[in-house]
Amino acid sequence: MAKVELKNLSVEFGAFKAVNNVNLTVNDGEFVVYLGPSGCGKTTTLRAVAGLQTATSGDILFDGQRINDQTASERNIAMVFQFVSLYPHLSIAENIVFPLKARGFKRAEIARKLDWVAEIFKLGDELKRFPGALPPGTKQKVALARAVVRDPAVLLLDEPLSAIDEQFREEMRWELGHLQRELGVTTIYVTHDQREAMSLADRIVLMNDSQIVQVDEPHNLFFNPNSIFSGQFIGSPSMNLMDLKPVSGGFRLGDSSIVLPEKIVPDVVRNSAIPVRMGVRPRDVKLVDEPPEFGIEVAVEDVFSVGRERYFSFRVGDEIAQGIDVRSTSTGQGRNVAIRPEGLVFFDSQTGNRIASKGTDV
Amino acid sequence: MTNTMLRLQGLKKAYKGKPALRGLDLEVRHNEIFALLGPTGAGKSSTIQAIAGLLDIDEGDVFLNGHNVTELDPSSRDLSIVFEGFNLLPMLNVFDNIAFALRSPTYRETEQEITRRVQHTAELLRISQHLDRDVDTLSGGEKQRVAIARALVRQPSMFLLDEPLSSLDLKLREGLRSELRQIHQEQNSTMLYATHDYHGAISIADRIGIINNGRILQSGTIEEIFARPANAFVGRLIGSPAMAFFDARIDGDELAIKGCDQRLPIAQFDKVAAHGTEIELGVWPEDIELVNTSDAGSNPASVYAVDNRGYESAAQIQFPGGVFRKVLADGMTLQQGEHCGFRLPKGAGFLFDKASGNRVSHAERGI
Amino acid sequence: MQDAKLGGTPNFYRAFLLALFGTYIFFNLGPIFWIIISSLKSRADLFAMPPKWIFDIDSTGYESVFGVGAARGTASAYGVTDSLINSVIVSSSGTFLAVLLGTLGGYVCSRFDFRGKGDFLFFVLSTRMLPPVAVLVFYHLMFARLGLADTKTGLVIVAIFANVGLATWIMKGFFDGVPKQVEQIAVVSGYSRMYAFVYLVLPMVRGGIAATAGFCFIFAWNEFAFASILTTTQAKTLPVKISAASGATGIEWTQIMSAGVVLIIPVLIFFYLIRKHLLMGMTFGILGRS
Amino acid sequence: MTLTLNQTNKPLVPLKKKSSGRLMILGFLSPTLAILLFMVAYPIFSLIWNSVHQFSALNLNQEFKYVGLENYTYLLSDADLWQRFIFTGKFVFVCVSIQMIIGIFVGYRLQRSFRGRDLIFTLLMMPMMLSPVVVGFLWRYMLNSEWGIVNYLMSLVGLGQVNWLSQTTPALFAAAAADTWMWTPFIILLATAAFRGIPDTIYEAAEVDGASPAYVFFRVTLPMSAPVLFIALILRLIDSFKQYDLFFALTGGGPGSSTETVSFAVAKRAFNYFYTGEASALAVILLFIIIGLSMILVRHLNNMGEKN
Repeated sequence: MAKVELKNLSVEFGAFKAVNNVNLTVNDGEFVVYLGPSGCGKTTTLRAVAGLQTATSGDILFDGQRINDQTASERNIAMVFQFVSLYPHLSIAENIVFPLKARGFKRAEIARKLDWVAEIFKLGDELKRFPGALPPGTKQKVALARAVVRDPAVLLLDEPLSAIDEQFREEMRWELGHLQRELGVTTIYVTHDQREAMSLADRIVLMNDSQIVQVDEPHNLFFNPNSIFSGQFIGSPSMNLMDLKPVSGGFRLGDSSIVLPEKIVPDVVRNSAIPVRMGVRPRDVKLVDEPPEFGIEVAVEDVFSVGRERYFSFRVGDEIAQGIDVRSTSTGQGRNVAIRPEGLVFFDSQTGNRIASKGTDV
Repeated sequence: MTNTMLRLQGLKKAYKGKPALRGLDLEVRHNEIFALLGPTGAGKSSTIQAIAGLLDIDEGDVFLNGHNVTELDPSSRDLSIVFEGFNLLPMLNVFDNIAFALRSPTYRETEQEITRRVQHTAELLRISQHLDRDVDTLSGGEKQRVAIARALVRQPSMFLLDEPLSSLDLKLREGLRSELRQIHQEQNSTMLYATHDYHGAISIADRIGIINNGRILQSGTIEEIFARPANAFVGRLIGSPAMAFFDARIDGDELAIKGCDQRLPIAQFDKVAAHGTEIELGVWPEDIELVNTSDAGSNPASVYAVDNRGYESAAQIQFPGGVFRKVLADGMTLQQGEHCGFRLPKGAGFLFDKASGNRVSHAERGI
Repeated sequence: MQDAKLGGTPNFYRAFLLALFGTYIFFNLGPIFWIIISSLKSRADLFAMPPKWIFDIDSTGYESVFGVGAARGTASAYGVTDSLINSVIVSSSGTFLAVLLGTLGGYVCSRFDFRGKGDFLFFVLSTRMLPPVAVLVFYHLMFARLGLADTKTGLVIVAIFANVGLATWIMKGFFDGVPKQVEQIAVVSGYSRMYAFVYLVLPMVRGGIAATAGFCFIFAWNEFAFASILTTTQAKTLPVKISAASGATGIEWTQIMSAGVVLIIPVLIFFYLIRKHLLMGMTFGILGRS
Repeated sequence: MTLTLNQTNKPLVPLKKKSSGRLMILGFLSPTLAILLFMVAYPIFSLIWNSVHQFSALNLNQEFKYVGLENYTYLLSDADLWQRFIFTGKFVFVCVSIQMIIGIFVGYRLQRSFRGRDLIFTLLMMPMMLSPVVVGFLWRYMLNSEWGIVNYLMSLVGLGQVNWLSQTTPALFAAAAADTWMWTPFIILLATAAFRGIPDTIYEAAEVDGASPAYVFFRVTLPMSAPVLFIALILRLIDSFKQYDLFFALTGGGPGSSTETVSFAVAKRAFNYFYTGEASALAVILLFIIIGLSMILVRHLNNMGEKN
């Protein structure tokens, strides 16, 4: 197992900076997820750590030792690719032991490791079959087995679940989470799916435009986003965002006629001159019967259900906001909507960065 | 004018001996968004192609607004279609792609009318600034918006969407889905939305049809499906996490469950049609109660894996009879490997025949 | 493509492999260079031993080939122009018709699944495999009886038959590259299937049609067996004219070299134009486009 | 029947009966079918019919005697004909094996990118584009034992002088050299396609697995390209078996008749001696060998089609 450190890592393709001065430490045995939209540099960073992509500048250290000049095969890393990379002409068992044979392990050692991995992954008679006949989910499980069989220092996964059906994806997510905790191998996982990141990661590295936006545990990333991008990218459905314009006795929401009382906003925001944008998650927006202490009166435009949860949406100026409440059964004018003050976060609308939130200070 | 816009009756189709549709029946009502939910290869695309007339079906009939259109050429079925990958004709720019159908012999309009409607639809989908761009310079999200605009501009009697969003990033998908819902309200059109993504289906559809190897297992609102899952497969597909299953057998007037000490009275399941055949008990995870090992009537189990999703966390519970997953109540935290207990509710639960998967108990269950 | 750095292989082993690779390149490119050089040599230089690298250009070969200059009207005027014209006419009209038929056949085989499609494709492919000499035994009789012997029309029909199989398979390969949704979108939007074929699909395979035409022209242009047996004087094509140069009186090497170069120049030009679709052309479009 | 589908009763939609495309299929295929029937089916049946008769193209209207399988029995008992089959077999074996080995080696070398690779690749493909007649004469000129450049180069590197075109075995290797020069590029092309067909992630996975280049070549690259290389082998077998043009220009079948291939034997009987019945029989035999090989090819193509 190894501790992975990236120091001012940059990867450039001609003028385009795919990875721009990234600094990160992945501790031994930790499960870190690189999360971000397509083209944010997360896969390139992973390939640089794997040795499949040479870093333009900066250092990659395994347990303190610089490995930039080692080839991928010398780095004792294992990788699972997005589109299944099993050898179609070899059986499942031969696929799994391929890395051991390639490195000249002895026959007995290979047999022992194969049984160990087959037991962990509950691979029974599939071992004799060929990849072509197996569903995508099982194929990725085999790719994972091939990666784990030589207990690498670092396990790298490049969006391994994105090409699999939704149903198997959840199955594999559970399997992966359980396996990683049991083996304790240092793992770096790349995905654009924030649900996967939230459910698998010890720590999430949120990336955008080739740079790191925020690094934190899933819980903190959800409740304490450090920017508008982070707030909107994490959480489904995404966070409602409204401009706050200071008016006499409070703050006006966007260009609507709704005014929030002054005390809902923390002092550091109130007396700062910068324009403020307020974020509140739909889970913190509820329907109430009589006007609440912190709440607004709006016209509910649409009501629909997502699984067991009931959503309602209303308009604030020209932006549409959403709330989640079991009672959202019908649309209509003059409905009272309560906002949970602890759930509010405030951003500087120019830089997009976070200002102190009501509960904790940044 | 019946209130059903589309009715499929006994559709059968086999490709070189491999059956894709095995007697599929389906009904979609006017002004409804109907989601066709099923795994890859269940027959979603074949169904959509059969409705559009792009597929010569072996047996069965297609009714559009009460008229039998089975023998009708696709060009006169007044439908529009959005595919998963390829949608836009590379030799036309964005404007001409959207206006494509309005220049066809069947749906021809005057050029002024075409310009007016294309600009209006482009505004609706916020792509007005791309109208004269070449198609291959657009991003994935923009391409799908243009494809949807092309489908909308003609105001067809029905939209067919074959996994239109599954190649896009998660964020883009959610954005476009809510926009599709809004457009549907404003246009009072009928939409058939095929997908393998459970979250996608429930967040857009009024009613859902579960399809598996060429047959519709069940169709209804999400509440109806939760209340009366017609088949074990439906339970495995619906819900996040999906339904928990326990092997069981009828023992006198009680139900013995493998790996659990707890036994449930048969009476709670109303009439039970199956006797002697292998059955399994299906329970929605929300109805299973996690308790301490010491509590009365609790079945011993341990935590196989934990999944915290920020706003809530879920655990995979392992017990002698198998495994199930459950969202943890607020504030409750569990560690991997920790011991715990669970209780099966008296009221909820359904019995399914293990072989066919069909439900054999008739107890209703409101949410 | 393995671009990443590979584990090192021992140096002398790598040098030996490089030497083998170099030798093959010399073996492959040398002869073409040699025929072009030889076509510019005088008769004496042609037979010099050791072979001459530097020599003064001598155009007697090309003059006699085209019957101009010093060789005008004399016995050695070998006059290749009329067979050159025959070759151009036969190859281009044969190619045009073969590509036309191949495009229609290729489209239908790419888009539809009909009974007997497999047999049709095998039948069409087998035309490419037939040994010319075997079928010529009957063509010889058939062409004589139908009055096609020694006629350009006869050779054009042979060119179509010899190349329609290749054209059909290559065009099927190109049409398979066009997504089926193109026609589906057109038909659902109210257009007819023929409209979709002519106005949408065909423009998307323009490159494919050009490449197919290139290949068919090269094979028709190089064709020798059929032409040599089915023609006597009127419709003789260039390859047959060149082969006649090795008659009883020995071989007129200067004429053969020059005529040979005249024959390969158009082929090299066409080949350069279609080099991107080389794989499609040589493998009937089975192995896709690369 | 008119149809208003949408409640907003839009203008009526004109109804067209679904055409199942049968019209298009027949219309597009009939010209090709016509050509093939006239130039393939009809000739083959006529050949078979002629092969059971004794006659000569010189005086058609005279005897056209039915002789049953006499032509075939006569041919099969002709010792010289067996020599022709053996020679053709030897030629095919020598050519195809050399070409496969060189082709795969050069194809693999060309897989690694270096400056000018694409230009070299294109130039290497030229030989197979040339007319066999020109190639035949060119190699005849180069292999001439007095002033040929090949003997000159061999003397430079110390190898002896070989009398290429006037002895049987050297003539076989002379023809094989010319055929190899012309058709090795075809194997290089298919090998490159096969290697390029393997996705990069497979190579990256093998590298991450710590496999050396040689291990990857023999355990991954070769096995995965086997289907395409098999197609290349079959295509070369068919083409070299029916070789005629090259031999006509290079050796003219000489010295004596030692380098006459089966095609030569057919041509000689049909167009020199005009034993047309007998020639038809030999043509039929040759046709069935080639069609047999083609069937193996097509069956293999179909199951390769299923795989990807």
